Amino acid sequence: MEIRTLRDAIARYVEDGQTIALEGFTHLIPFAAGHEIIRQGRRHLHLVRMTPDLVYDQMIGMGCASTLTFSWGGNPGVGSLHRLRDAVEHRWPGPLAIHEHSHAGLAAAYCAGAARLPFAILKGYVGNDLASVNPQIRSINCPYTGERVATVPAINPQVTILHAQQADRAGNILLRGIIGAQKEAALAARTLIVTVEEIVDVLDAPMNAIVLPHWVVTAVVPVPAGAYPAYAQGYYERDNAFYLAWDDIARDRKSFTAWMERHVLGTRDHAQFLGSLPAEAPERSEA
Amino acid sequence: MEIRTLRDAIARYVEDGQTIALEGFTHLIPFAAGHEIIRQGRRHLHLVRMTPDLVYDQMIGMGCASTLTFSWGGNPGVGSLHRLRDAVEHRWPGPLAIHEHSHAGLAAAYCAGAARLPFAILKGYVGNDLASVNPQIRSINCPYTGERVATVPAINPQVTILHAQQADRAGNILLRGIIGAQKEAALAARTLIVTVEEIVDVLDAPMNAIVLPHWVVTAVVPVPAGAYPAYAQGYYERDNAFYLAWDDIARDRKSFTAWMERHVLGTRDHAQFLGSLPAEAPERSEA
Amino acid sequence: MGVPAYTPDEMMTVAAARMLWDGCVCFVGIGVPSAAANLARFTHAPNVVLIYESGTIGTRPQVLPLSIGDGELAASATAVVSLPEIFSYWLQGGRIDAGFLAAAQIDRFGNLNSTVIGDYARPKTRLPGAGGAPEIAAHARETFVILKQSARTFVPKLDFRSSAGFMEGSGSRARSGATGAGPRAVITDLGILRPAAGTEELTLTERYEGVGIEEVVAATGWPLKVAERVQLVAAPTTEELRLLRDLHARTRAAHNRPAILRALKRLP
Amino acid sequence: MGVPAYTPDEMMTVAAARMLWDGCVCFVGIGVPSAAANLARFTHAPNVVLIYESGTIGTRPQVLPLSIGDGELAASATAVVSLPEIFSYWLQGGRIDAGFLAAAQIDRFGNLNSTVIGDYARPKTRLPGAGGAPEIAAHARETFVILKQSARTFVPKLDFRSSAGFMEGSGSRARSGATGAGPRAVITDLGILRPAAGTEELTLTERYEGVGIEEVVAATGWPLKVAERVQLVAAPTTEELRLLRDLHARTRAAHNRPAILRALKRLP
Repeated sequence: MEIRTLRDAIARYVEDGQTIALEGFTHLIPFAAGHEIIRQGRRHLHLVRMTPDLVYDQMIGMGCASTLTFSWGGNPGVGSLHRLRDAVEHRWPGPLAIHEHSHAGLAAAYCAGAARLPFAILKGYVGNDLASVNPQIRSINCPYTGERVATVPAINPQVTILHAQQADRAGNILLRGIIGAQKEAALAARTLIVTVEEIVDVLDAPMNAIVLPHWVVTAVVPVPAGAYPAYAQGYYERDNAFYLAWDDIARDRKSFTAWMERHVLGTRDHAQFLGSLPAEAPERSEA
Repeated sequence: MEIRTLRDAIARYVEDGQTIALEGFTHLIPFAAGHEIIRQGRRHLHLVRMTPDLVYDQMIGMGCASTLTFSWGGNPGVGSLHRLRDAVEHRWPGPLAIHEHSHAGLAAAYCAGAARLPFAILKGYVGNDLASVNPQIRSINCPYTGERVATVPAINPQVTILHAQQADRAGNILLRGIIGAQKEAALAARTLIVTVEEIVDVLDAPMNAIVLPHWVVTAVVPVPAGAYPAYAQGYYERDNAFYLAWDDIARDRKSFTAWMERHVLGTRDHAQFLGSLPAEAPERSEA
Repeated sequence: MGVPAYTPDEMMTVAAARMLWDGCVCFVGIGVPSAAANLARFTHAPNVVLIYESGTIGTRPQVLPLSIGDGELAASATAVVSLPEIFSYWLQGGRIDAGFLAAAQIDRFGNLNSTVIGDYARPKTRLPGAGGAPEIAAHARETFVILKQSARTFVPKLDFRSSAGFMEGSGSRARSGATGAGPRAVITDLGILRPAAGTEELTLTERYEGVGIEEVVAATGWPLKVAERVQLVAAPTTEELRLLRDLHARTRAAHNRPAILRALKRLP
Repeated sequence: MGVPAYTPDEMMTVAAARMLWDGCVCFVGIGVPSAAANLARFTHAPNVVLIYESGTIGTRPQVLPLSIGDGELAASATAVVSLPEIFSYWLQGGRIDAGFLAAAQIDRFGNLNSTVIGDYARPKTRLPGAGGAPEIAAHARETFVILKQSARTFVPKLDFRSSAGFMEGSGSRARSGATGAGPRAVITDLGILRPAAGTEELTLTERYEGVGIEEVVAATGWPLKVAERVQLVAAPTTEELRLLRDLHARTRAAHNRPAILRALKRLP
C-alpha cells in the first residue's frame, strides 16, 4: 500500500488496452478517477462495470474505451446514456464492442474473479436472448441432479478503482452503505486503487463492516468529494440535479465535447473540476 | 415470524428424521436449543454443522442423531469430542453415518443451499483422500478453460437453528461478531428458528450489519445466555473452563450420561440448566 | 366528496399499488414500480417489504428515489447487502414474493424487451439493457408488469427478449425451469391484462372508468383478447390520490433541492 | 546474560515464529501455530497480518485464543468476514502468504493426516478431521508445518491423507493444480526439515543446540535424509523466551478466570 496523488496513481497503474473496472453501484462511484483517466488520454480500455452510469458515458464519449462489459447502461432514473448509445448505434467516436450480461450474471462473474474460480454458476438467462448475443454465457449440467445451470466466465480486471469513505494510515479501507459488487471487483483485480474522502487515524468501523485490508490495496488516493456527482454516504448526497442536467449536456456531441473540454480536460484535478461547475446545476424543464 | 418458547418451537418444528443444522462457528452456538432437542428425545436426526462442538457431542451421545455432516469435529483448543469418537469408533449409543467435508467445501455447500443452486464449485479437495470417502465430492470441467474444479451438492436443512444477540419486535435478527456460515445456513433452510439474548425495541445495527429480516425467520425464541458455554459477543464470554472440563466429563460413558441426566434431562429449561451447574466449573489439571 | 379527477398515469399507479398485499416482499424497480410500491406502503400495505436491487432490504423511503441506489434507501433499510448477495441468496434463493417490472416492449405472452429497438448488432435505439430484470422475471414468485399501453410498446414480436414472461405460452415457461410463476398482471394506463388459463395469452380482464374496450384494443399491436366479463376497476380514492400526489411533491422538492456543490466547493 | 534454559516446545515455537516475516499475511491454526504467529508479532514481525479461519482478518489478540473463534479475535480484528468468504475470496483467492499447519501424522513428502488413525470406516482413533487444512495446504503461497517429532507421527505411510504436501514428490504437486507452493519447512521440537530440490523429500536441514542428528533420525518413521551441511538454529533469545512465557502466562490467566456462570445465573 502506498499513498499517491490521483495523477500519479493513474499514470503509474492504468495503461492503454487494459481491462479496468470502476465500480460503485450508484453510490461511491469513482468519478474523479474516471476524469483523470480521460485527462491522461488512455485509449482502447476494456471497461467493466455493472451500471456504466455517467462516468463511463464520459469515458466512452471521450474515446477511452474499445470494449464495454456491463449489465445496465442507463442514466439512473433519467433515461439513456447518450454517449454510450452514440457509440453503439453510430460508432462515435469509435466502435465499441459490448459484452452484455444481466446484473445477476455480472455479479456472479465478479464473485468468481474474487474467488479465483474460472467461472461461476447461476440459475439465470432462462428464456431470454442474452446468451444468443453474448457467447460468454454458457451452461453446464449439475453433477448431482442433471439440472442445467448457466455459467459465466470469471472477470479479473487488471485494475479496479473504487471510491470509499475512509482509509486509515495503514491503508485499510472502509466502505459504508450501498456496496454493490465493489468488494468482489476489488478482490478480483490485480491492482486496486481506492480514492477516499479522507484519511483518518482510526476507521469508524463496526465489527462486521465492509473493510478492505491494507495488503490488498495497491494505492490509496485522498480525493475529497471524489464520487461527485454520485454520493458518499455520511459525506454528501447524490446531486440528482446534475444527473438530470447530464441528459441535455450529453445528448449532443458538440455540447458534450464542449462540456468535457471545459470541465475535465480544462481542469487540473478534481478540486478544479468542482470549482469549474456552476454552483447550481442548470434547471431541467419538468417534461 | 412468531415469538415462541423454546419448548414450543422445538416441539412444533423439529421432527425425528429431519436434516437440521445448529450453526455458529465457536461463537453464538445454540446450546439451549440443542439441549431442548435432547430433552424432547428427538431421534434419527441428520445433523449438519461445520464444527460439531460440544453441543453435537451431547446430542450424538444422547442418541439423537443417525447421520452427521461436518468438516471438523473436535473440542476446540482442547482435543477430541469423546462422544462423537465413541459413536464413530464403537457405534455407541448407535451407528453414526458421516459425510465429511473440508471447511471450504461445507461452506460452499451452504452457499449453494442459500442461493438455491443444486451444487457449488470450488478449487478444493486437491491431493487428499476426502473425495474417496465422501462420494458427494465430485468434479466438473470449466466450460471456458477446461480446468477441473471440485463440486459439492447444496445443503438445504429442513430446520436451521441459530443463536443471535438481538431480535426486534418485528422479528428482525442481528448477529454481530464472528458469524461463520450462519447466514447461509439460515437462508438454505426451510424453517429458521433463532434463539436470542434479548428482544429489543430497535436493533443496534449499523448500516451493513448482519441482519436476517423477519420474513425469513420462522420463530424467534428469547433465551438469555442461550449460547452458554459458547459466547455471545457483547453479552458474555466463552466459558473456556467449561470446554476444558468437558474433556473429562465426556471421556467416559457413565460420567457423560450422569452429567446429561442431571443437567439437561433433569432440568426444565435453560435457566434451570444454568442454575444446576456449579458456579465454578471443575478445575482441570494442567496436564 | 365527489370522485376526484385523476390522470391515466395516476390510475395506473394506483391500480398497480393495489396488487400488493400487506406483508408482501416486493422487488422494486425505479419509476412507476417504485411509486406504486411505496403508495401501497402508505395506504393498504404498511408492512410491505420493499427491496431494491441495490441491496437495500426492507427500505422505507419518504421520497421516491431517483436512482435505484439513493442514500435514503440505505439509511432507512433493515439491511444493506451486496449486489451478488441480493441476486443469489434473496432473488434466486426464492425469497421474493413479487417483482415489479417495466420495459420498452411487451408481447402477448408477457415477455419483455428492455435491450434494443431494431437489430442487436446495429440497433435503431440502444436501450439501457436488462439489469436485474431477467432474474426478477425468472425467480420472483410472481411479477407485475407496469407500462403505458400503445401499439408501439405492445408489439406482436419483440425486437429482443430481455426477460421471460410466459415465453411461447401454453406452459412453456413452466417447462423451462424458471422458478417463479411469471406475470400475474400487466397494469397499463388503459386497463389490466392477465394471462388466460391454458394459453397464457395476455387478456384484458379489467378496465378503467372512462376508457372504452375498443380504445385498449387499438393501443395493442396484436389482436388483443378480451375477457368475457371485463371488470371495472374502482377509480383512485381521494386518499390514494392525496398520498400519491404528496409523494410526488415531496420527491420533486427533494430532487430539486439546491445542489450540494456549494458545500463541496469549500473542500480543499 | 547467559543462554537461558528452555524446553524443546519453546525452541519449536521460537523457530516457527522466526519463519514469518514482517508484513507477511498468515493463516493461523490453533495451538503451537497460534503461539508462534503471535510470538512473531510481538518480536520481529510487528506488522504480520494474522488471519484465523473464523473470519477474523488482521487480528491482534493479547492472549492466545483457546478456540479459533474466541471473542478477542473478533474484537481486535481489522475485519470480521463470513466463513464462506474467508475460504473463497481470501484463501482460495490467493491472498494468503503463509499457512501454519499441524497434524497427527506427516509423511516424507509433507502430506498430512488429521482425520483418522487406522481404517477410515472402522477407525482405531477418529481425529477431529481436516477442517480448514486441505485448502490452506492447497492455496496458501507456502505453508509451515509445526509438530512434535516422533516415529509415531512421522510415518512412512499416512493412514489417511487430509492435506496435500508434495504428494508423491518430484513435482507431482505442481502438476496437480494446487495453487500454492506447498510446505517450505517442517518445524519440530528436534529440528527443521525442508523439501529437497527435485525429489521434494523432507530433509533435515537445521538442528537445535543439544540435539544430535541421530536423535532426529531415530524420531522419524522413515530413513530420514540429512542435508550435507546441517545448520545450527540459534537458541531462543532471552527476549523471545520472556515474550513467549508472558504470552502463555497471560493466556493461562485468561482461560482460568472465574467462570462467567455466576453472572449468567442472575439472568431471568
